[in-house]
Amino acid sequence: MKSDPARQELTHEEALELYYYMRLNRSLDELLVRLFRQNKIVGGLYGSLGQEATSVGTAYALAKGDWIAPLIRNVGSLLVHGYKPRDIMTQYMARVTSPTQGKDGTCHFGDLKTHHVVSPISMLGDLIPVMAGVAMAGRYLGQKIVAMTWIGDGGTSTGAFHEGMNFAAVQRAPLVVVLENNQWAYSTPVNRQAPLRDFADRARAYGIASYTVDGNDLVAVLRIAREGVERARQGHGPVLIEAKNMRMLGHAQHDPAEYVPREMFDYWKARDPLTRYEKYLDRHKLWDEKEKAAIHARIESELAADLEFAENSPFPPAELAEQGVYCNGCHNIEAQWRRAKEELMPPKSAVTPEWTIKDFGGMETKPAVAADRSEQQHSVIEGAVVHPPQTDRKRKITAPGSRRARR
Amino acid sequence: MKSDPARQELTHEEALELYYYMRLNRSLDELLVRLFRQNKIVGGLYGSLGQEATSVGTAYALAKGDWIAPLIRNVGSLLVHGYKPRDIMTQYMARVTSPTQGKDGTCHFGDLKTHHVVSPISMLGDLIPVMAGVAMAGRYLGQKIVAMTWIGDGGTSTGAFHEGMNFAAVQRAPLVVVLENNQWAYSTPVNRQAPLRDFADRARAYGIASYTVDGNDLVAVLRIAREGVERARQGHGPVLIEAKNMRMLGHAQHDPAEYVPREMFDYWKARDPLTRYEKYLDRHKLWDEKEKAAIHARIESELAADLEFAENSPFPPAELAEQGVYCNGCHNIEAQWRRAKEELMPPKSAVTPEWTIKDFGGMETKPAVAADRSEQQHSVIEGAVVHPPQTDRKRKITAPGSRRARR
Amino acid sequence: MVQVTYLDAIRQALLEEMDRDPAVLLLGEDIGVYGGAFKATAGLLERFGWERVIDTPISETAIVGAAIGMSYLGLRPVAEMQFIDFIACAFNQITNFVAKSHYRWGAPVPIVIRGPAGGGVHGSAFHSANPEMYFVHTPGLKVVYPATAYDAKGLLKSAIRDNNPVLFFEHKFLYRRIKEELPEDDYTVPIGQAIVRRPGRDLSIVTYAAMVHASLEAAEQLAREGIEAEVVDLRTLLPLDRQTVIESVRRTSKLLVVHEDTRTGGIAGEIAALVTESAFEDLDGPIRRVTSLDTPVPFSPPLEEHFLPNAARIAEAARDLARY
Amino acid sequence: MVQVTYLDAIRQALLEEMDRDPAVLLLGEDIGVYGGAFKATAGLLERFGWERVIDTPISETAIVGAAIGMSYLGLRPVAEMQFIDFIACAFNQITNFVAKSHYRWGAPVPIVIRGPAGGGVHGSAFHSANPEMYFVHTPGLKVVYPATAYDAKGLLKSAIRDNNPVLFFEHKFLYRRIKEELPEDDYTVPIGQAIVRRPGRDLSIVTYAAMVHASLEAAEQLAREGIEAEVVDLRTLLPLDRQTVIESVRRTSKLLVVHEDTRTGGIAGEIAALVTESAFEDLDGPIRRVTSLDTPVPFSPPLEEHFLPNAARIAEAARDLARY
Ligand SMILES: Cc1ncc(C[n+]2csc(CCOP(=O)(O)OP(=O)(O)O)c2C)c(N)n1
Ligand SMILES: Cc1ncc(C[n+]2csc(CCOP(=O)(O)OP(=O)(O)O)c2C)c(N)n1
Ligand SMILES: [Mg+2]
Ligand SMILES: [Mg+2]
Repeated sequence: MKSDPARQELTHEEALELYYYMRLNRSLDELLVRLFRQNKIVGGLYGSLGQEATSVGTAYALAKGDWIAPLIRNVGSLLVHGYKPRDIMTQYMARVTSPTQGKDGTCHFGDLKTHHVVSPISMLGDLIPVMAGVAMAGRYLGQKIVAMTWIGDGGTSTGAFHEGMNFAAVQRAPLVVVLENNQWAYSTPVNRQAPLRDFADRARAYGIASYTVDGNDLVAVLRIAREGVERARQGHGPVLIEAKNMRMLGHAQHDPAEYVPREMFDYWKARDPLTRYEKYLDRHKLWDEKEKAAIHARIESELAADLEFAENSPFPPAELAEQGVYCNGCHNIEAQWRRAKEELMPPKSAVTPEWTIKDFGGMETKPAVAADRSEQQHSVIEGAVVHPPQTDRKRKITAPGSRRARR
Repeated sequence: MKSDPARQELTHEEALELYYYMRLNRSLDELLVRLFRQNKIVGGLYGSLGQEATSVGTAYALAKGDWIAPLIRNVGSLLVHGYKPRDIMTQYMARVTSPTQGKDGTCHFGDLKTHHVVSPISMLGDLIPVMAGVAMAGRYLGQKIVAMTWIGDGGTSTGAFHEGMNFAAVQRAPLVVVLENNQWAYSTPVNRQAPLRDFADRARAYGIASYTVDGNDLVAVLRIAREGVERARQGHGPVLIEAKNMRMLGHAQHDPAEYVPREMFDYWKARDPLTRYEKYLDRHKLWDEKEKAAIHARIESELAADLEFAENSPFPPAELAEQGVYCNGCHNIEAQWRRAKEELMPPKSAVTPEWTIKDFGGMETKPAVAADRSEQQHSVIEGAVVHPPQTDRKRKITAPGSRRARR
Repeated sequence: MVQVTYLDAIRQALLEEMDRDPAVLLLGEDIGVYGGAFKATAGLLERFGWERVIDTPISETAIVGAAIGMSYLGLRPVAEMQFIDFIACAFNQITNFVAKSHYRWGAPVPIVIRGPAGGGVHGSAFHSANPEMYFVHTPGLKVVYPATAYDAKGLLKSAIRDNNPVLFFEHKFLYRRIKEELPEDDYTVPIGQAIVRRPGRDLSIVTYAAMVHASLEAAEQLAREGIEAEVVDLRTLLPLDRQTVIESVRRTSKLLVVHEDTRTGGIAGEIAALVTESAFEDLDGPIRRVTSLDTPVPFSPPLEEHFLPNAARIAEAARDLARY
Repeated sequence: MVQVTYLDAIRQALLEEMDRDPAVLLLGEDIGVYGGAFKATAGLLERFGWERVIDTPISETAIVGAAIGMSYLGLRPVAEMQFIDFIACAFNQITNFVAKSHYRWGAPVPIVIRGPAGGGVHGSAFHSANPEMYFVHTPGLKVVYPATAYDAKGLLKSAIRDNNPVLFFEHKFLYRRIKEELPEDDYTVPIGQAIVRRPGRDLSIVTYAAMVHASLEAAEQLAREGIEAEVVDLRTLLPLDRQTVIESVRRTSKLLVVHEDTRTGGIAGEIAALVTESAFEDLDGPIRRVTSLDTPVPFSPPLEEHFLPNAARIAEAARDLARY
């Protein structure tokens, strides 16, 4: 037993905590669907059924102080990061007790001071450059933080995604982008989004490292996310992690998803991430029935309490609509310096404004393999495909002088 | 002599015509610089010195009826495509005889009916989706056309570039994008644009074929462009051709380019595309002194005549400013159908609205190599590096079941 | 005869125009197999096939860009923004490429960009926008925003046949809430013509889109109080039908402009400028505005209700003005 | 004392703010080694190093996006648009992310987006824009557009210190054409305050940016003819200083609004609405506008001259109005 690698990878405590979040994510989702059917939810309800392992596993890889910007399906990431079910319930129910006081709904909320969560906006892709900025600011302030955000397969087609990834890459910002390839963007299948087998290949346009991981395998997701987070934190630049999973419901509750072939749901149902993780815990004897039951009981009571809180919460007063367009005397975000400011002030900050151009861009020049990248030996990682950053790949020389080709 | 491969690649006529355009591009550019110094040019002057082979060689690969959308440095492409030096002169001189009647300057002009040229706008990247649409429309109408456009290394960082390339890729549009990597975007060196050695790698995000070619080698550029154009015309989807060359002047005339290391200019000057092509013609005995002199004389007299025309042209009348915001009764663009319209009308056009999902997106599924791509054998092409489309590349299986890795 | 909803009127216009002319085709996210987020294109893929009903990646700039390119070859693409809010992602392409093409180099761009706009459905800050003024302020575009099923169909047909780029805003609150009988025959409603929805002598209420209905409701209430409000539905915002507006003000001498768009920089300003420029002597009182608040659209129902104009507020402002 | 140009005033403001606070840093295309297309950031890389003067890829959305993210951690980024025209490429990020952040979830976005705007330098349709109204119509933003070197410096400092997002428009025609002595000491000009540049009793000319100078020139001419025009420089367009405008109209009873922006949907409309709402009884004549044409900015000098307002046209309209 001692040598079971699974037990080394996860502590007993972590294994149970992960299960708590996985189960909580699932149960909260189910509860929200019930509330939706009872007409207690305002607007649409966007589910995360089938995608829990990706949300939970990636966020779990982060350290205290790291920043996240989840999308609306990343309920699991919010829970791991410290938000409570009541926060999500009150948002969906448009109550004044919600993190946005009813100003916005769904998982459109955040908090700069305690949770370090940046709220998404609906326009897909826009978070990527914003989180690149968060990552750059963290580095600038001398904090050793990582910024993590999520994007759908569909969202990778946006210009904002491209601009943000590229800027992060050239800045080597400590940014981890989780590309949740759940096979669909609303009714659009992934092969109508781009002719790619692995959306991790999007990373190749930016010369950054990327991974493709089985998004329904919580442990594999966590493993890859930890590696990616570490890589980013160490200053090796941004990382793109493609997690393949499946959106097991329609785009939102109004959508019966009739465009999805039934067998496709069957295929993925057989790979349900929660069941798989339960089996994993069983197989590796990481828990017992009592522990499992305790977690279930805990979740049940927490959800019941939070639901009561939400249902008893009032709607916001109408006049609140008029407030808060501008921040007047409210700004209290202090930069947290973890380095000497003098480094950034003259005369210490003085530099010579000169570009160094190692080669001149010709065809003859040798590939410039970044020293700090070359030691990275990406080979077999369980449950994942690893793509090294572009500059690591060697060009095959097949002709003398300036004439060469690569197949 | 008969077996000289160069003589087979280019006919005598083509070889001389190419020289004519190369030399004309260079001479026109030099003339414009003189006009700028004489204060005869309105606004800025953007040069193409050192980039002539890319402009000329790529446009030369097109057939009659094909569409282009050049950027302002692609004077050579405009000349090859049928515009006259006077068109460029009058634009820069803001005369009423210019293609835009003075409404716009530089190479910001086009013509939908005769030349099939789409005018650029200054916002970089925007042409890519537009030309994807041109390519799609051509196919839709049953025309066998190819759309070609150009983009700088800097322009590839824009969101519009990404969205346009991606849409063209998923639509397999007959689009050829020439990525002119001239080492600089204004004062920004290419390695500050993205951490890539070959910007052709941008194509990997879209699963399309790409090439890297020595942009100062006219014959190599033409060779690759012909292959790319053919590939696109045959329906294999868009192609990205990276031509590496060097912007041999500042961004525009006002910019002394002090940020460019002097030795970098030396490096590229030694590889001047015009001189190289002259040497090529000499080496392969594709011309004689008389022919060379005749071309020079022709260019000289053409430029003199066009300059006279331009200088004698008036500025536009002030009131013209008020006209043409809307097209009122002026629209005369007829769709040129080359297929039976019935195919596009019910009942012939009727389809079942159903997605076919070959695999279900899981980790176990086999790579889907498009049949029509697999026969493409990209190997050694002189003067170029060839990148096959993504889906051709096989994944190396190193672990059983769902566990595999690629380095 | 059957009652046709505002939404179905739009679908009919698309279908009939596609039947009429194979140069008409559609681009947008989820418009094909799914038939569009609001089903405005339901059944069109079945009828016209994959080449004419194109499901796109999530790329508004590419959608608009491709539409431009297609129009240059003589096609008549209609691009859908899944919600009009996402038009912000194509803003550059629209204001710089589309709007300036004909002026700069004589290339007309006969495309239509359409999509669901407006609030009242708890769509929150990113699914409720009324971004029309951004485009009214952009010479080279036409901007249309119908209030009835009849107009929606007739104006969309005009938009598709127009040789200029037309932004066609659809009010999603009206999609399934209003219906009327439509003529069997092909008909169009001309772009650039406002219409007097209700004649009146005491004041003019100039408005458009969903607020036409709120204004008519207010006018009924006012009529019961003896105030006769004339309600002008602009229908087209660019080019603006100055004549109809000014004639109405000449008749009533009082002007109330109502829009769901936010206040500052909304079209009420432009109309105030027009009227004070051209009919200053006819004005018998201040020009009043009833608009949404100058805030993003809030989510929670009491907030959104407070944010939006409504019949009661319109009536109140009108009463005030009539008494002036 | 030395004369400082409008351009150099901007550079000074950046430098002094960066000296004052290491949380202030710059992002933009070619702002570092090159010092910016107009040299507004010349020497700042040398002084503050690579971390604080960041040359970016050509990615306006990423520039604004990164600035947002930085501001969330307490930094004060100033983003440059190489020409303000390119702000269209970041339109979504600005109007949806930036403008709504504080309202929606309480996260202030203290960033500045600045860049050269305006025509008169034969920059053509994509290098001459005055896109201020797009942002004046966007609640949550502040919009500033100074006319003098003093204001440029003082307002830019205020913008950097403001806890809200500020769009800072610089008129490139003024960059090197106007200069004045500036105080040695740190000073700021408050955002949201207009200023009366020239008192007058016969009519009010409300304007901003380069048109302040054209209006003052016109006012001098008018004075020689016995017409005393009051010239109000708005300086801030959002929030608008309603009080100064209305007080001026109360004094003069006549209003001419002048802007270089195109006519339809320009700020003249908003001002007309404000004034007819709040000072209707004080108005003694129609509100007039002198603006650019409703077209893209044309290139050729005679066309651009015809397109732009100028002192002669302002004087003519003012004369007309004074006689009314
Ligand atoms: C820029 C933009 N365009 C359109 C939309 C409308 N929209 C909302 S979700 C969605 C599909 C998103 O697909 P994906 O990114 O794969 O995320 P998933 O829903 O699968 O989690 C679309 C098209 C949007 N949110 N943003
Ligand atoms: C979207 C956008 N942002 C900024 C600019 C300003 N600008 C004009 S040219 C240029 C550099 C272009 O570099 P590159 O694309 O490499 O083309 P090159 O000039 O080298 O031919 C920049 C930043 C622009 N034209 N478009
Ligand atoms: Mg998806
Ligand atoms: Mg370049």
